Amino acid sequence: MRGLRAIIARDVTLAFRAGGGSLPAVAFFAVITVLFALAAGPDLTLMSKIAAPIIWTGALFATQISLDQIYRADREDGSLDVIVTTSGELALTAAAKAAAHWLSTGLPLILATPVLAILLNLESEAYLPLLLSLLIGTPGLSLIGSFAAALTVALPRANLLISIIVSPLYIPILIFGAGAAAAGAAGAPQYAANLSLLGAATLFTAVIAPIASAAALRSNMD
Amino acid sequence: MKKKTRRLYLAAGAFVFAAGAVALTLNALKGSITFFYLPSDIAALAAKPTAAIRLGGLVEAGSLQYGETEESGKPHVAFTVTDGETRINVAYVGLLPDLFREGQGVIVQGRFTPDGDHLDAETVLAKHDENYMPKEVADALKESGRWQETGGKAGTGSGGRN
Amino acid sequence: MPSLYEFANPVLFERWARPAIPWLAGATALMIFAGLYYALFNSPADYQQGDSVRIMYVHVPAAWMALFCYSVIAISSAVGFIWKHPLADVAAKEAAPIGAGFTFLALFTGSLWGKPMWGAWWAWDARLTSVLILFFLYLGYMAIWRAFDDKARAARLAAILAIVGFVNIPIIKFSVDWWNSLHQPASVFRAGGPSIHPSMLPPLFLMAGAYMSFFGAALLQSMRNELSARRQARLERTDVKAASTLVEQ
Amino acid sequence: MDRADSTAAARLFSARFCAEGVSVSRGGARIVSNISITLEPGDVVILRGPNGSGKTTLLRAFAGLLRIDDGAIRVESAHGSSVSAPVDEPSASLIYCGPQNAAKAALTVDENLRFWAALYDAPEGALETARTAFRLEGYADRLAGALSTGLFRRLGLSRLVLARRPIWFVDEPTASLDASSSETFARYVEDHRAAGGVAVIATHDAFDIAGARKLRLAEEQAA
Repeated sequence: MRGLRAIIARDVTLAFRAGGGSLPAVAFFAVITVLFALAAGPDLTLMSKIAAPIIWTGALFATQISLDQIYRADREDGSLDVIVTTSGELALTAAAKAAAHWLSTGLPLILATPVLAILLNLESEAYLPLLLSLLIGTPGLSLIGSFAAALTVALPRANLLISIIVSPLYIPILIFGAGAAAAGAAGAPQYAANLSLLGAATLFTAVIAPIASAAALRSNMD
Repeated sequence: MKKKTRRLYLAAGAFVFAAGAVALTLNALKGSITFFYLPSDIAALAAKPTAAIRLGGLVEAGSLQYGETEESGKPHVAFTVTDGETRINVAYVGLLPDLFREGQGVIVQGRFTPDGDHLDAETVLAKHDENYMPKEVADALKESGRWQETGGKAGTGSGGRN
Repeated sequence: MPSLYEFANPVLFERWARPAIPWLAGATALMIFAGLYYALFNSPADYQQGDSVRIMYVHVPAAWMALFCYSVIAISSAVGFIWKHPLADVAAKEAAPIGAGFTFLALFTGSLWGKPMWGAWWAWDARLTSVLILFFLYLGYMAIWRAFDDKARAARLAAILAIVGFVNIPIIKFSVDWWNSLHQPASVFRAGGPSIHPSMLPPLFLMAGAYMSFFGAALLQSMRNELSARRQARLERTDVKAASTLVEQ
Repeated sequence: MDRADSTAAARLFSARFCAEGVSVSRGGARIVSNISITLEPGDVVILRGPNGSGKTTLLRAFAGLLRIDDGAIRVESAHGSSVSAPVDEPSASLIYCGPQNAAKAALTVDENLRFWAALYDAPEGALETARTAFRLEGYADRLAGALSTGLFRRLGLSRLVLARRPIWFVDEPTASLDASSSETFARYVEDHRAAGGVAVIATHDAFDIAGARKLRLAEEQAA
């Protein structure tokens, strides 16, 4: 437990230091959202309709840009060796790394969402469903992303490969997340069902991804 | 902690998570996360939705009416979508897909008029059922009176409404 | 000793794969001609869809194969990962492009059928979306194989991805039953027997048989190519150096 | 310098390391083959061999970081002369210090030490011991990235004292150390061994420990 806590604390600290991944992720999120808004044009009604999907895709891309650093930085400076040899259960360590990634990118994105939502003219009754869907869904994104990072840790440049790997695995979370946000805003009966499926996807990922990450890390040690 | 005990705890934890995922999925399948609403789903709502929705059901036999045709060649059409319990009127401007038939499944996308009187469709998609048969067989079935069993449940028999 | 991994099994494989390929290829040709003849000329038009139903004979078996090929990959991957069987790794690797081809064919012909029938080239419903995900999974799987020079490592990593992605298969199969979908429910493999008229089944099964034997022939041939390429690469290796061992000084 | 304390720490338990017929491949090529060695408590090995002979591969395989093709690796806990069963998790009794220092440039010296202390589950007192052992006291709040190469290496090596594991695998420890730091390191290896510890040190330097076994990795001769 002590080791897992230390890994999370260290990764979060590093993410917020100079050269860390948090600020770029939030900045990228903001830039994507604003560019989308500019491309969609000045129609405010249209904007408020597509605000939630824009924010969901923006969050998805923003969590992606820092993925390849999750394990590669540790591998390059040798600390992955320490982490692997001292972890009693590598799957738990992988879960801790994913948790740290979520705390340092997913959570800041959620905190930035209300501000960006104002820019996109999101209707007031849509805020809660959107934030709730992000809160339930983004941990799943970090888990899947850290699995892709573990698969590609031995490659020098893996960002493109990571996006090819994660995009199909992200789709269910994107569909249910954006679906829940839209249904919640409209007060439609699909809200609860979409949230349930989103939660199921994240829980299921929380079982599979750490085990798969551990297997991938072991295969990637050299 | 011994390796074996730790593994046991881990397996138990994973099982709890997986069971939670299954429970949530079953819970979701009870409700609807559907590609479309049925007319009865709409009737069950407190108010007609204002956002664009998808409505699915059967085109009621004898309900299809053609209005005037616009200069662009697009006809005005009106028909009724039913699931056997509730009926909803739909208005559409444009060409209907090949599979559009009275008594067959259809999915329309659009929004309700402000008075909630009918749905203004933007797109009309014809839904095919799982039955494939030659025309002669279909005719024969119709003549022998066994037709309703197979063809009648077309639109609603899409499986999702268990 | 390391040669055991590369050679021993492939020798046996070569012995039965080589003679099997012409037979499978012949069967493919035969069934494709018969199937297309039935599909285009000797089967009735559908009571609703008219002649567009003929697209189905290409589309439906392709969709079956898309799922079947992925299952082959996932099962071979599990065998390769657990028992480290080299042929299983090669089979998984070589099944991927074929499966991706069938998946693309299913998506493409489905789109051709959807435009006149549903009124749209594409709809974002559960069945269509999950097959599209499957197509992307194939691409990711193939990308992993390409990314690593070390074949043994690529095999392990690709296997992990294939097994994780296998979750998608039951979702695809049951998506049309679980969710109200634009796509029609299962017509052939369903409880209560097929809901397709018997006169439409011969071309459907002939095409499915043709695809299946094509898959067999193509898989065996590309496995042979891969194995011989690996053998060649091994012979041409210039950095071969004896292993080290410990000596007391 | 608080040598007595570190000796006591290392004496917590001692262990025997056994490798039998270990072979390791990388990228499809066999690197080391049929390695058998038993290290009793108090054994120190200086491992030499030309570049590419597989020193790093062997140490990483011993440390459990590489999959081995054949053979077996065992760690047995030893109390004095009594032999006991292999330990449940070998990795809990050993530490591997590679050529990299496993330290984060964006963290301070102390933050790095505390991170390792948590991972190796070292008590609070071990931190102080490690700091004094490798003369890092004055740099606690300095970012590790701002340290000189030699100091950075000392930070990396301080893991050995911090982790208090009976079996050490150290790869090129002295490559960037000055003479006095090398000597300090050698003294700590001697302390470790006096306390019943085991160490395998791979090096190209003239570095030596009195009484250490000297082994060499050389190309296998066709028998």
